Amino acid sequence: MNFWLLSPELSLCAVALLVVMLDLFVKEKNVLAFVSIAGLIVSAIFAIGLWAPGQHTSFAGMLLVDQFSIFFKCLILGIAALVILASMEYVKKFSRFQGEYYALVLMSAGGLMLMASTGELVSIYISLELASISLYALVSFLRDPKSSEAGLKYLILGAISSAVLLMGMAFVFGLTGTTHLEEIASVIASGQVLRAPALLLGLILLIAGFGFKIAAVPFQMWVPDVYEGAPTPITAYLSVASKAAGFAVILRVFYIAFGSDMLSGNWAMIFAVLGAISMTLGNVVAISQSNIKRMLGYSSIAHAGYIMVGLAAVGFLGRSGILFFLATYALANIGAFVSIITISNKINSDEIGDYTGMARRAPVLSLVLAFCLISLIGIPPAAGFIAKFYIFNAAIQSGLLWLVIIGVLNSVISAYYYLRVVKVMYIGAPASDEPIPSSVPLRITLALTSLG
Amino acid sequence: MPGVVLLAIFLLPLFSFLFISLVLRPFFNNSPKLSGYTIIGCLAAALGLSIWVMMSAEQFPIEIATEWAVVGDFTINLGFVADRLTAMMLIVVTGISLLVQIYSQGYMHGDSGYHRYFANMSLFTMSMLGLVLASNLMLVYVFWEGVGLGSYLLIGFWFHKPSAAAAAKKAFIVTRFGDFGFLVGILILYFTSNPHTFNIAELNHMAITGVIGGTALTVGALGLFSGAVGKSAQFPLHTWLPDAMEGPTPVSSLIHAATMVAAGVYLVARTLPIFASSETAAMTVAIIGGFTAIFAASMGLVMNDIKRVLAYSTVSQLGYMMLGLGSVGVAVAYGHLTYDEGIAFGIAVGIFHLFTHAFFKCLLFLGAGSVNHSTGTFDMRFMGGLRKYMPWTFGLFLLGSLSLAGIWPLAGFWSKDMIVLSAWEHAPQILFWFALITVFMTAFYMFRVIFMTFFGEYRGGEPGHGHGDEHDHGTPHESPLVMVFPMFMLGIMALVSGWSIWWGGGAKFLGEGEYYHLHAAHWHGHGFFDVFTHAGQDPMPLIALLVALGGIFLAYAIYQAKWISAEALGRAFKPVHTLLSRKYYMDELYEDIIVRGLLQNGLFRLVELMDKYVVEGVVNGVGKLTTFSGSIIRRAQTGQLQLYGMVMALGVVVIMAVFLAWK
Amino acid sequence: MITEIAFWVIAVLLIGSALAVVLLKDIFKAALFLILCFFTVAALYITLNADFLAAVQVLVYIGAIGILLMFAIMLTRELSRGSPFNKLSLPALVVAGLVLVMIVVIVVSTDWGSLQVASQGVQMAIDEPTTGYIAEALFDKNNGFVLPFEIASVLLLAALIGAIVLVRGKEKE
Amino acid sequence: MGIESIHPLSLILFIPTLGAVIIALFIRDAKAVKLTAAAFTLVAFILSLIIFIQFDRSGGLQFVEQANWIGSIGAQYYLGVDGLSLPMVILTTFLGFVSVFISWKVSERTREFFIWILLLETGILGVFMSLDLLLFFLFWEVELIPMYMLISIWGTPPPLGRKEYSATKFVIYTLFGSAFMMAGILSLYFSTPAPHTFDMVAIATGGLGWLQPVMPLAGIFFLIFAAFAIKLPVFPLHTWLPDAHTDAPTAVSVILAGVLLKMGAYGMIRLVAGFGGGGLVPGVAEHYSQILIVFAVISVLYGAAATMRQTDLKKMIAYSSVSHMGFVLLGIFALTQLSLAGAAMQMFSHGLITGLLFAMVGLVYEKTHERRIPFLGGLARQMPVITVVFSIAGLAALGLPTTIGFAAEFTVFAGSYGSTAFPGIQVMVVLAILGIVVGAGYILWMLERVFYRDPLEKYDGVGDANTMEKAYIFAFVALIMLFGVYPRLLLDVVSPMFSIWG
Amino acid sequence: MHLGIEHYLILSAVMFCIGLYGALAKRNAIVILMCIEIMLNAVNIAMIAFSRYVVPDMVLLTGHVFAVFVMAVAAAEAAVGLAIIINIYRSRQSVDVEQVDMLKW
Repeated sequence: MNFWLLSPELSLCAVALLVVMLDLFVKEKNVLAFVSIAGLIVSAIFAIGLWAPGQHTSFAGMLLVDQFSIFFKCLILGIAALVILASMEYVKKFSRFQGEYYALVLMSAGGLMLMASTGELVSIYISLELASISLYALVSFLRDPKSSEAGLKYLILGAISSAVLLMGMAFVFGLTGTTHLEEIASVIASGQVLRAPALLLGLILLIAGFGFKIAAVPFQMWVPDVYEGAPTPITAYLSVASKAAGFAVILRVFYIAFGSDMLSGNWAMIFAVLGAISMTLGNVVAISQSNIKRMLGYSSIAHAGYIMVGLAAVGFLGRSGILFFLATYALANIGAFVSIITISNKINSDEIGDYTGMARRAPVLSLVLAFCLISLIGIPPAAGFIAKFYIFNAAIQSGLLWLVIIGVLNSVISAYYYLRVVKVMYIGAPASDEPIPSSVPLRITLALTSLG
Repeated sequence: MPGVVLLAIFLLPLFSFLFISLVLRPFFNNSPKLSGYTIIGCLAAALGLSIWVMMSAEQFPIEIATEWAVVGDFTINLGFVADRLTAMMLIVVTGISLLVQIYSQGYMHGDSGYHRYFANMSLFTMSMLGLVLASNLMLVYVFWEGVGLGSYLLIGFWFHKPSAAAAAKKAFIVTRFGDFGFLVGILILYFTSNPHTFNIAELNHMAITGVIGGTALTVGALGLFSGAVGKSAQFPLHTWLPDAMEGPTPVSSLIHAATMVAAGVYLVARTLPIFASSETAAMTVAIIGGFTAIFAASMGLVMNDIKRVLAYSTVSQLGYMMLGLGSVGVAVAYGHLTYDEGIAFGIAVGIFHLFTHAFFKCLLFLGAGSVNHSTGTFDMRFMGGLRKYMPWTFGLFLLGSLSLAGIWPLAGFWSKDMIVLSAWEHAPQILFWFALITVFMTAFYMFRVIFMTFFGEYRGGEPGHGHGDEHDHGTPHESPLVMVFPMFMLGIMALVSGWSIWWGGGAKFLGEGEYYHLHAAHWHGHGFFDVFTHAGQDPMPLIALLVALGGIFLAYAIYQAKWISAEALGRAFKPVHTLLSRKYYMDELYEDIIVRGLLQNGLFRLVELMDKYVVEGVVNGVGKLTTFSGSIIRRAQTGQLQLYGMVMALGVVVIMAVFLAWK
Repeated sequence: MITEIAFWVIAVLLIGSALAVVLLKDIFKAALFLILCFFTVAALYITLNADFLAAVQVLVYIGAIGILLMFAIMLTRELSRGSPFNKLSLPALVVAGLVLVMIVVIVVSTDWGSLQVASQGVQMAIDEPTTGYIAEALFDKNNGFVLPFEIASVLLLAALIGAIVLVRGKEKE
Repeated sequence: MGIESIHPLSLILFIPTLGAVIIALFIRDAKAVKLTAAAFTLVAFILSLIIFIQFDRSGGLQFVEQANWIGSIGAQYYLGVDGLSLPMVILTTFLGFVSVFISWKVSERTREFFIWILLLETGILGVFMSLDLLLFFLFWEVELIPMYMLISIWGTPPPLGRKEYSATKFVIYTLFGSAFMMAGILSLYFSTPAPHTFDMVAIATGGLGWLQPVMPLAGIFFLIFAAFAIKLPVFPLHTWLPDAHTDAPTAVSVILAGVLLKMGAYGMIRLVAGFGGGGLVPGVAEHYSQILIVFAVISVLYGAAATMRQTDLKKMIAYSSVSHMGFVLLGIFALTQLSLAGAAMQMFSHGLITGLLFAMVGLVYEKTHERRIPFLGGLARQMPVITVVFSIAGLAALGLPTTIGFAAEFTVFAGSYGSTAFPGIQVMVVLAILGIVVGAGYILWMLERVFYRDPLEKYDGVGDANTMEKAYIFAFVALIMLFGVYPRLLLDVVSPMFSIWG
Repeated sequence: MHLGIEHYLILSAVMFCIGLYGALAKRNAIVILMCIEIMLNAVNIAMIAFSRYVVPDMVLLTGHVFAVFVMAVAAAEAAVGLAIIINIYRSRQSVDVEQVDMLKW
């Protein structure tokens, strides 16, 4: 067993513990954040250190270290770092438990990273739960009614969905006698199982379970409520990291275990249809939202839909398209959330209407937010454009013209509500002239996200 | 004569235009006289050059050309050509324009838009010269629009008067209807010619040799004619011309009597071989011309505005010219005449009248302007007795009227009778009778004008009358020399221009063929009495003369001798009188019913509504639908977490079911 | 034969107790039936030659989760309000029924007999005690579940931290 | 060929962006901002003029720059100009330069305004220069955000306008079109033989035999066409245009009418005629020219009819654009060398003329604060220079000879009339020509109501154009007349492109 | 009648659905958690049954291991879940999920 391959996650957990410990001794709580970030950086260094072509496995083939997983690790680490940076102001809301907050973020990041780099169902389940349980706690971390409600909803629905997921895993395991993805693939390839209806059931249950993570219709209902109620940095975290890891798992499971041509047509079609519905529903409902976090919740449903287009386009292009899309989506969404965090902190409101004239009170923040939203629409020069292009490119290659057309039309719809925010910020008169300062960590975050 | 002379004739007024608008207007705004001198100088030079061109007749045709646009094998050559027709038109245009500019020095004295006036005049003259010089249809079209622009600007010269602004607009739009056909005609002719060309001479040649023919030629020719109808104010596009009298009087005399309105006639004459190759086209020209002649004259009978009488008279006379051209065209089409003789004859007939008409009609307008200058009104009911106050004007106006009425030996007699004759010989009978009746009417309304204006007692003008050019007027007085002099010159031309026929100048110059002896020479080129001596052989001139005298007599009877009461007559024929003075309700038909009713409040409004409610409605509807469905769907998000769970579970079942069904 | 009888008995008990959990109005009784349900499951494991699992089931579910639930019930003083159904109970029944039908149909229509495979996982003969094998399966160098085990430890830690943070009173400013 | 070595196209393309960046980072003072913007746009304009002069009139792509961009999918940074795009580039840089002066009086959030204007210029230039489909598409969309901002912030506020609505509508409409275009471009991409390419030149020269269509070519054609049809705009996809035009600030209206609409026409010509050979999607236009020309004629007449009913000056000119762009569509799908050249001419011509018209409306509005025709009148006395120039622009718009309007329209008509695209096209052309008659109607009506008749007292002393304004409006007039009197200046550049079309 | 995997699977399915029904239909959050535990137990039954039957005449221990992990996770989930519920209870004096609908639309 090569523990070296696990070094990023191990170091992360160690830092998590360290942060909890430090919390007891350190007065200046910002130190905790910096330690956490340092831990993330270290972890990232480890991860990058593992970068090599080919695939390395450890723990009896359960841990897969390849460029795919390292990509996700770095992505998730980056997101976590940005979230922590963005939280530094925000955590002042709860003077106690800051250490736990950071630790939970770190541990969930560890879980998400593991999701992206395991090749075995049990590990996938456990790491998924690691991430989820940390997130349940984080979502209800504010302990005000809204936050608790969000936590409860997230937890109960999450638990139900993981039961469903488990049922699916059980069926897959029962049909193939193994939980290793590669082996599942080879059993399936050998024939017999392929025609078993139970395999189909297993597949659909898996889709349902993972669909919950990525917020695909019809497993998306929790999203707006939880996004609205959760502490904003955690919403940001949920909307990108959790989703990214979800897609990483789906890519792994479906490409490796169920990648055979006989099967991929089936699940690709399911993903295509669900994707189409997700983006349409997400975008259409987002139009009528007045709370910006909620709106971004619906938008994240829609984005899950776009990414599922990439899933439906089985193949290399689809895969790389998803990766690229996730990266840009992560940056844009985090950037948007960071701006929202700062602005909302100041004006104590998440209502879009209260953002009027923000461009004058907080020019930089508004610019970043606008830019991120534009990236989410997918208009050049923002990176979101190239990302969408990639995904749709892949879909066209797979002959999914109808899906692409639905997708691009959805971008049109999405422009409507994203631009509404931009409009409010840039056109209206400010409610007060008091400028909204952006702290240094925020500035760093913004600078980073703007690269997207 | 080098070809560059043609260019120079064209460029002189252009220079004048540019110099006035770019140098004088911005920098010498306080010395208005300068612009008058500029244009007079330029036009005098142009007239000189034009005479040189005319002298060089034996070198004709003289051509210069350049490539204007080349796209693949599509080439538009821009070129000028000088032939006899052109040469004659050049003289008319430069000569009359020069005289009118001199007149304008007096007439426009003190007007605040002095520079603008002469700049526009230069622009117009330039375009008109370009029009007559152009060797191909494209270029004709270019200047065709150019003179239209000049006309537009000058009719609307007093743009602050709503009536003038409206008249300018009307003139442009109505003629543009004709131009639409013109443009289509050009395209048809271009694409039926082989090889494709815009060159008029080549097109004519192709028409004669039958390269172009059939329906295409007919439609093409009718297209050209529609341009001519618009520009020459023929029925049914004549309505703009009377309104165009809102412009300053010199403008009316130059543009709307002598030159621009004649452009349509000129165009038909230029392309006569094309018309002559199609029976339908030629007949259409003849019929429209003949009908317009009588139609317009009838309205002239009842107008009280002196300029409007003249305007209808102009329309009527232009109809004459068309009739002349058309009837000869018919003759050729039926084979009564060969192309060569027919075309030469036709051009001679039509253009000769154009030539003479230009002078005397211009004279009449200037006379009217002069009257206005002193009385401040154009309404004849407020004039009277001016003979005493304005002897020169009276004399010259009488001269012009006699000429127009076609009284021997004035110019109108010669040229008009050629048309009547050719209508008699070649056109359907009815057109001849139209022509003849028109002669009567013409004489009548002109002398109605004479009697109402110059005889009887002065009725005091009318201060504050809407039409008045802005001048002081107390008691009527003779106009200054600068105005009388051009009238005098024109009077001379009105007297003598017809005589050119004696020495074989005018008409022969145009006709240039041996055919001449067959049809006209036996009675032209002789003395006064010859007309009577040859009457038995060819009674037409005599008949026409008698008819004209009849018209004069009737006018005398009613308006001077008052043997017949005008009022009683008006009452007796009230419906007719109303119909005529309302101009057959054509304006109402066009403006109220067609433009406002059918188009603006009908079709266009329909389009607007459709745009607003259907097209836009669909667009907004889609948007609204999206938003609305969003607000509906969000209601599903009730906040009940168990509902969410149920949707998830149900989702699994539905996916499974749909999937199985799909498989 | 004994296994069969045991199965049927257990099945009836299991379904009965599970239904009792759902249907009973008294929350405390429901909790007790839940514990009965856990016990029955443990018994079922034994019929499936999973003795170790049965033990763990008793320990974890009854010892930990059951007690936890009881505490929670006490803490929230919800006894009086009992365990009512919500407005969605009927549609929920339909949905659950549909899910059941779906799974049953699929299970029945699958020809399980023909699907048996050879697996590389740790295996044992049917009547052996499982404990040792489970240890092997968990910690085998080549085939074990070490990674999940390690993750699970972090998971428990995270749950611990989370639960502590959440349960502790709101700080008084 | 020294100019080649400095990558002139890239320079032209990014100089405005550079200007925007410099303004954003370093310049605070409003006056300095304007001067900077003017300087940068001027440099771009001069460079493009140099290119125009150096351009080899015999045709072909020139000043090509090619570099790898996104290697994995074969996208390149690939720029070049030919006879079609060069005039558009000139027009864009010219309008960009002029728009700085048109906007000289913008006082609200000046910096941002000029930054957006400059970015907009880059976006539009990019569309005309790109030879790579992906790059093309990228620039196609880049222009959206500046436009959105410009209209929604500096547009006409209520009650006269609905700037936010219009801005959103513009963006949504355009995105709607680009949605289809993206699908079309991707389909086209996968129709090229592997390794697939976005190279427009390669696709256009590859032709029918070379492509391996993943779907019927007509499908690809119309997917891409949809975006262009919206931009052009073609009835019934035009309703964004009146709103956007009406509510945009003057300079933006000028650019919108001047070059933004041309992006649609430009794209169509590329689609049909490519780079002097077959189009990007070859062999389709011929089959559908009939229906498309019917739409062209409807656009012409419908636009003209709708124009007749407008009472807002800007809206009126906006609707007239629908009508005039119909001629472009007619020229394109008549599919002859002449008609295509005419369409290209008409693009240029409409850009200048309508640009000027909007600039003039802007001036009138700026001076009188009114642009509803019933409330205007008799302005000729108060603002003679504006009247003259407005009239010239109007007359050019109605196709008066010696203006470029005539040269362009005549070329279109002549080219289309001689087309053999389908029997009876002549009837369509004749109907389209009817459009210029109606055109005379609304232009003259508008001139009469706004400038003629009795002067109104309330506008006494509003003042005429000042020297700077005169300078740029006369520049417009000069160009309109120059190309009108001597269209070869333009035609010689444009027409070799279409030499294979008979 | 020979006991086959189907029996266990159907039993598991029945339990799963009872749990699901309870989780969807009860108002008390704690009961919902209890029902979720039933669902997890159902899954575990399926796991063990598969372990027993997937390889003929052998017990495949992977399922057992899986079940162990599921139990661990279930415990953790229950802990966090109850913590959240207690939080809810503190702020609302109720654990009725039907009233937990501040966040909606």
